[in-house]
Amino acid sequence: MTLDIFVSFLSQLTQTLLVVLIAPLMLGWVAQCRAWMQNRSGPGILQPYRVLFKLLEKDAVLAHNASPLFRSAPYIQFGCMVLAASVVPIIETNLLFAPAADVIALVGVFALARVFSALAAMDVGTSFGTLGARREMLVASLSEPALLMVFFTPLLIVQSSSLNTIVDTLAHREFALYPSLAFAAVAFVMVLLAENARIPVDNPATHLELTMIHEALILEYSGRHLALIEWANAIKFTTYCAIGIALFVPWGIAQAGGWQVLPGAILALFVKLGVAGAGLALLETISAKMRIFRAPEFLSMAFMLAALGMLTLLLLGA
Amino acid sequence: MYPFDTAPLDLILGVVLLWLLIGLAGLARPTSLRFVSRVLFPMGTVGGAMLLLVAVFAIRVEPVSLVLPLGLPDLPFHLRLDALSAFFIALVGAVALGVSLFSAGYFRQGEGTVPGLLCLQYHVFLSSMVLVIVADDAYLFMVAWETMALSSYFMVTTSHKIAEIRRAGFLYLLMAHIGAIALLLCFGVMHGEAGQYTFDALRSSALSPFWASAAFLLALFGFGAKAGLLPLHVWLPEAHPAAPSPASALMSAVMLKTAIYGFLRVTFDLLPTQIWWWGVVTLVLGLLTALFGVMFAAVQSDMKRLLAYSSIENIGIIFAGAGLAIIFHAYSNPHMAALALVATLYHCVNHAFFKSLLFLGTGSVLHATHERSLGKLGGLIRNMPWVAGLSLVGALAIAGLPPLNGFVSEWLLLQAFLFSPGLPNPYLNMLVPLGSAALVLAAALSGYVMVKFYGVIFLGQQREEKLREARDAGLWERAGLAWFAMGCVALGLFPMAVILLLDHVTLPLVNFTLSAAISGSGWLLFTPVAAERASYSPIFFLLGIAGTLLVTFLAVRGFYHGRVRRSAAWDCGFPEQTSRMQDSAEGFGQPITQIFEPFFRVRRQMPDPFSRRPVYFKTNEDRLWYWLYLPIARANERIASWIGVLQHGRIHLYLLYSFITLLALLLFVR
Amino acid sequence: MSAQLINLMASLMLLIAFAMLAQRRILSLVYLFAWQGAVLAVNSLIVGWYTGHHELYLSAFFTVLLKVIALPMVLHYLIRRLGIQWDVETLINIPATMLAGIALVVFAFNLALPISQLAETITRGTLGIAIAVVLLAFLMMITRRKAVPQVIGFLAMENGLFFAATSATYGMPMVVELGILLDVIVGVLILGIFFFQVREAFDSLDLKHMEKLKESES
Amino acid sequence: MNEVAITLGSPAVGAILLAIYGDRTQASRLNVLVSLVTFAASALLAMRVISEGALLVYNDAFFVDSFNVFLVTLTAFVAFTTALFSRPYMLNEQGRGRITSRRLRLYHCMYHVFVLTMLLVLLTNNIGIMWVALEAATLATVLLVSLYRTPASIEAAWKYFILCSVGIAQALFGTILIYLAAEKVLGGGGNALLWTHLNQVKGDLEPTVMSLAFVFLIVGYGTKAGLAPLHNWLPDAHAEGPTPISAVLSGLLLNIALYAIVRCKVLVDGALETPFAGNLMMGFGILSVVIGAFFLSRQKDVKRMFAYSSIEHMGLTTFAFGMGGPVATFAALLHMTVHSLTKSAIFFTVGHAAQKTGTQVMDDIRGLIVTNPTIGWGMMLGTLAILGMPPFGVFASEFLILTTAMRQEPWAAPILLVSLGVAFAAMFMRVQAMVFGETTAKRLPHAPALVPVFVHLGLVLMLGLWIPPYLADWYRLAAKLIG
Repeated sequence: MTLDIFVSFLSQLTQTLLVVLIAPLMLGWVAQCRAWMQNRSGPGILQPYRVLFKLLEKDAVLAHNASPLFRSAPYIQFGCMVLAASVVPIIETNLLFAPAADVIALVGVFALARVFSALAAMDVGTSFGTLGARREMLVASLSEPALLMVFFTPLLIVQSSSLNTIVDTLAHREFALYPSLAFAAVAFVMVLLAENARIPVDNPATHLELTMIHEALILEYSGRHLALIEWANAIKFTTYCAIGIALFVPWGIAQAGGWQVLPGAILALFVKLGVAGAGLALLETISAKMRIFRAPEFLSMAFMLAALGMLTLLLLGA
Repeated sequence: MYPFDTAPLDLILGVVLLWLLIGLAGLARPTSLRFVSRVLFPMGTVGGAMLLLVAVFAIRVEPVSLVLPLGLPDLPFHLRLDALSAFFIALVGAVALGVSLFSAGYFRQGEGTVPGLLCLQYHVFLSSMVLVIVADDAYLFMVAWETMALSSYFMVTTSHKIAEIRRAGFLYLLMAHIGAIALLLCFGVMHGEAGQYTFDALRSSALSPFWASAAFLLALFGFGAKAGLLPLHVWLPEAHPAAPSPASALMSAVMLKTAIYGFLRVTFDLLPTQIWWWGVVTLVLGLLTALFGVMFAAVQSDMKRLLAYSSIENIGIIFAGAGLAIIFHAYSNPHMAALALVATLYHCVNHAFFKSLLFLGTGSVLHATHERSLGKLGGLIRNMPWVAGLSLVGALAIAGLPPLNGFVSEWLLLQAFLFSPGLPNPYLNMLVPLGSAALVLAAALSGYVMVKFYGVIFLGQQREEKLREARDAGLWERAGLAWFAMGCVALGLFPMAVILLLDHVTLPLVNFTLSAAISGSGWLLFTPVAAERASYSPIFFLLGIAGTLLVTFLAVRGFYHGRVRRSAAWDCGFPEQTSRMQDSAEGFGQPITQIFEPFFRVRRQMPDPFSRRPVYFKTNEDRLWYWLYLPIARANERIASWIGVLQHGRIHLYLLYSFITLLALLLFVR
Repeated sequence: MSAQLINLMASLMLLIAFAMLAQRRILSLVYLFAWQGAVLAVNSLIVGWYTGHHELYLSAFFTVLLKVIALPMVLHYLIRRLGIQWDVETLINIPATMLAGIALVVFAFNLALPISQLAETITRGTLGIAIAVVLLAFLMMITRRKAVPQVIGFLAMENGLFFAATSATYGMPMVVELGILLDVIVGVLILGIFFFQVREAFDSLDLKHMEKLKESES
Repeated sequence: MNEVAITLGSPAVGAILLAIYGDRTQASRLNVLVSLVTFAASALLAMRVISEGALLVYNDAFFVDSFNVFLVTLTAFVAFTTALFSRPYMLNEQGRGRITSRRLRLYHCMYHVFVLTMLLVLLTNNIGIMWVALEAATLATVLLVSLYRTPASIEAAWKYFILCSVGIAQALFGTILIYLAAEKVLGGGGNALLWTHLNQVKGDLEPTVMSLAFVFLIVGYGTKAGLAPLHNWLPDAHAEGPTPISAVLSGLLLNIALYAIVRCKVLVDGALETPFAGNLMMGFGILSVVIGAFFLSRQKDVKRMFAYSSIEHMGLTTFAFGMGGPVATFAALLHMTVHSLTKSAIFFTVGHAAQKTGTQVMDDIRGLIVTNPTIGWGMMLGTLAILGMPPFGVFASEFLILTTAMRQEPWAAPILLVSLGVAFAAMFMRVQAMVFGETTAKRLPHAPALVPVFVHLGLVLMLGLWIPPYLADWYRLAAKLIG
């Protein structure tokens, strides 16, 4: 009893730390792939780490009228993201924290982080901060339903909303073709792009304020606060990828504890993440950012696909 | 079990009596503010606490009933306290406790009605709501129901010198009365043998499906009109903001819930059967209401109107849950019916808490700034830390964010939605999950709304000079706010306790309890169905976030530093920053208007590009008002003018009328 | 013999009623009204004589006193005081009114048939005529434009009712008769006062001035 | 039996006294005193009837049973409170020079004649005398309606006089027919018109005659009760007469006329054993409710509006009586009571409001609650009560009527409810505008007597929450009597 709690705690710890640590790497990898595809010699995979450390060194500069909410927001975001990372089964499904939140609660975590970032952006009361908050909330309020619809499809297949059960069942059943899951997967990618401020919804590398969504939110941040936010976003991105993996290509995720399976699982994880990152890079290279009011259409498309997936499931039972 | 030696119903009646006496005492010295607010309202608080205590214990005991020597000679007042009513009584008590505390510090001299009279109206309002819930015959129910409407009407029209408020009050009472008429018809349809109108007689009355459906639809109309269900909602955003904030809080938090209570009572208790399409109608209406409410909330620029529309949204969610419960019950799936019902009731409590919290918060802001328009507020977190901090809890909770209470009920409701594919009806299997998407959309948009609400009022730069003098709320007001904030947190962190209470409610209605599934997996883990099916542990959740937060904080401080420099806001290096550069309320709502344009009736006035002082205004009106209400009014006028022709002023014609009547009747007799 | 006499009286009543309906001049209306009263009185005398209901003599006496002498005099006086003896224009032209009147008579007779079969008075045949007189008076009130003819119509209706009472039941109990008479007297007195009020308010007795209080626009 | 004598005698004496001294300054006090005596006597009478049951006095000339005695008490009570109210009101009117002292004398005298005739209608046992007294009631009030001598008031009085007299003439014919039917059973002479005797033999009365008779009677007395489409005199008379008269016309006279109809209905039902009379009354009732409700939304004159509301409520009561059965009849009696209490209270407040602002046009009356809270609250609460808002008594009766209608006449219930909704919207919109808002009104020389208003409203409130047992038994007895 105590032993397997201890084991699950350990694996929980390893997974969480793993995700937290490799998150910047993932970003770096995507950036690097993009650079290669655009025939540039990129900054190197480790660039995000350098940025983080530099930012942590620097002093934090706060506006005069910044309230405590402004200062605490980065920590809260970071905390939310770590929790999210520790709930999703990435290398194995026997996690201590997993029962704390099922997919719906997972969406709740992301929403919590987002609301705090938006409030913090409004706190200083600058024109771009409020603009960013507004756009962020708009995109989010449209992508959340799509995300849940995406979740519903596997959820209905498995008749459970807890990620562990979903992965367990999906990963360890005989291989079957689920057209509904295909729909859901496409929708999920679209949501992922929108939620993580990637092209075509947002451009993380932009310097034109009027097109900013996510960047505008964190304009006023600097130093360690900024570092935490960037890191949190990296974790968020990685977690999203991990969710996608867990839902749509779960094979390789270890079922129950035991050290012997972990290395294989980690290896599988790295491979999958690598492929996913490359794929995203490709996607971002060949597509251009769209106007802010195209975003709703984009997301409603995602929503439609997800709903379609669910209906096909109910219709075909597959 | 039940700790008191007096029967619960007697204690509740005692509280009602106490409240009525307090109200009358207010008339003793109507103009003395000190007496009313320092003596009477605190006493009312005691009543609320008593009510809460008694009801919480009474949920577990067997139903008790009582007959008062009042009322009609053949139909004396019947009272009955079962789990359902006890639950709603507890709700009334909890809210009354907080609001009375707040009111003790709230009212000011020379604002509309004299304090004593206000005190009377307030306490009559409270007692009538309690009576509505414990009523056990149609007559007492109607009497209490209309008294409730009446007393709240007088509170709405407190500052009656403003034309809009008069209009709002009239619209409110009219809709309330029409709804009451529908309810009267509903009870009439359900009449028991020999015209008995006690609820027992109504229960035992055998109704054909047609008449049962008629009764149900009438009930939906009547209670929907009170709850603000589409398309009977028009009065709500007018009336709720007009009342003083404690009254608004009571109306939004409790009065709407009495409508829910009545709806559940009639549907699940009084009507012999449930038919599945009733549930569909309720579900669809509820979801439409939720989306409508949240959309309109997003584009409001008056803080109390915004909250009123958000009430409409929450009512929609509640009705959706009720509809789901009906569907499951009709298809005899008791487990899911219980789940949906629990979600519905849970959301009732949650909404009561965070909506009172926010309404009272706006009340404090109103008194501190004398300003209701969001466009003139801002940055109050610096002057009013208490109100801002406590309101933040409410805002997060109403946005449905974990680990607060709003999330719990929405989570439960989604769980219920996700079970619908088990239904025997293929169409429902397909459509209900889509309904869940609508629910999620509403929830997400409510997040949008709350960011707007909180950010524009409390954050950013202060949009007006006078806001610098704003003072924080007094002790009484803080106490009231704190009560509700604590409630939001507690209800979010310990759902199991509430669910175990709710079991006593669901058992008689849909004869199933969730406790088995819950107690299966400890008190830490919240698993309404089964551990592997779905689980959510707010405690873990909080621990996870808080723990990481602490660790990160210490780590950052430890490995690096906590140095902070203050300077002007950067804002991409814009030279001057004025408070008018922030988003106004309209600006924040603009994307919603743009995306959901067809739902609004938008009137814009764009400024002339060369004008010295440009004026811009935009109103988003309710299309239903123009599609539904005005035509009815016009039809009424037309009929009246037709009939008016009869009375032509010529005595010959009048004689002719009598003559013709006489001849016609004589012919008829022959 | 008696039956013929009574029927004669009845037909006289009907004739006078039609004459009133057709009459244009106020003064002659008054005279006709007096004649009607006289016929009424004679009728009750005859009935009283043949059936031995002697209280009918009394009622006949009162009828003569009131409806043949008092009321016509009062009306005459009023008309002269108010200077309105000239002709009365009707709302509907006379022939149309007559046609309507005839239709009414037919209707009244049909109505009276079942009742008169029940009544075992010798006068039962005349009940239809009584109803006809009432309805004709009603019609007259509807068609007249001035105040005084309307009042005369009302009194004619009263006559019809008396006639009905005598013909159907040999008259009402004495108390009631007296009460009715009292009412008639008071009513006429009030009307007398009233004419002057109307006169000073509208300086005319034309009812078209009295159409202000109404619900319809314009 | 001497209670009967005093009840009828005191107004008679009062009329004579006031006909002589009616123009003295103390006359209004005498007026109140006499009404008080009448009320006291009627109360004693009521007690005796409760204790001893129905009584028949002066060789059957007068008959008091539980049906009419409660109306007698009600009438005397409202007459008394109206006298209380009319004292300052009339003095104010005199002060404003709208009436001379001679007309004040006329008013005082006629007021008591009116009360006398109404009591006579109620107490007499002879339906012929009932007719006479009802006609006399009309005659007594005609000159009161035209008291102000304005063209409008004279027009109103003229219409009132002609329409009611013509109408009631039909009722006389109906009475004759009843006599015709009765004398075949009871033989000729006075006894054939005594209600008690008729009631014993009603089974043997000739059906065809009785049904014809009832047609004439309902057209006749219905005109007086203000049933549509015979109601046209009513709004004019109410609007143009002095307010105390409007109060008693609306609160009492209509009840009395309805009483006459119901008395006859009992006989006709006995004779026919078909619901003919009931159906007829239900028809008139529904029509009145609908027409009254829709007229309400066209009103500009406050008293006119409340007159139409009286039509509506009379219609409701008639409908209830028409449905018959113990519950409906009970409800109808209750409705009579609460309506006359509430409506007279409303007219009291309306009268003072109109005096303050010097107009009856509703658009010019504003913010009563600001200048004179008692008047404002009185009018507001009274209106809410008359609109059937709980916890006032009107709701109690309407609840019973509507639920019974739902059971017995389902087709009628929606019509009634829609009309009630329309009436609510129309009336409340206007009254709210009058009570709330800003205003510039002056004080009155003579302080208004608003005690009656709140006494009435208090009673109505009590009846909504608790009907005293003896009152309930009383109503039950009456309901059984009417069947």
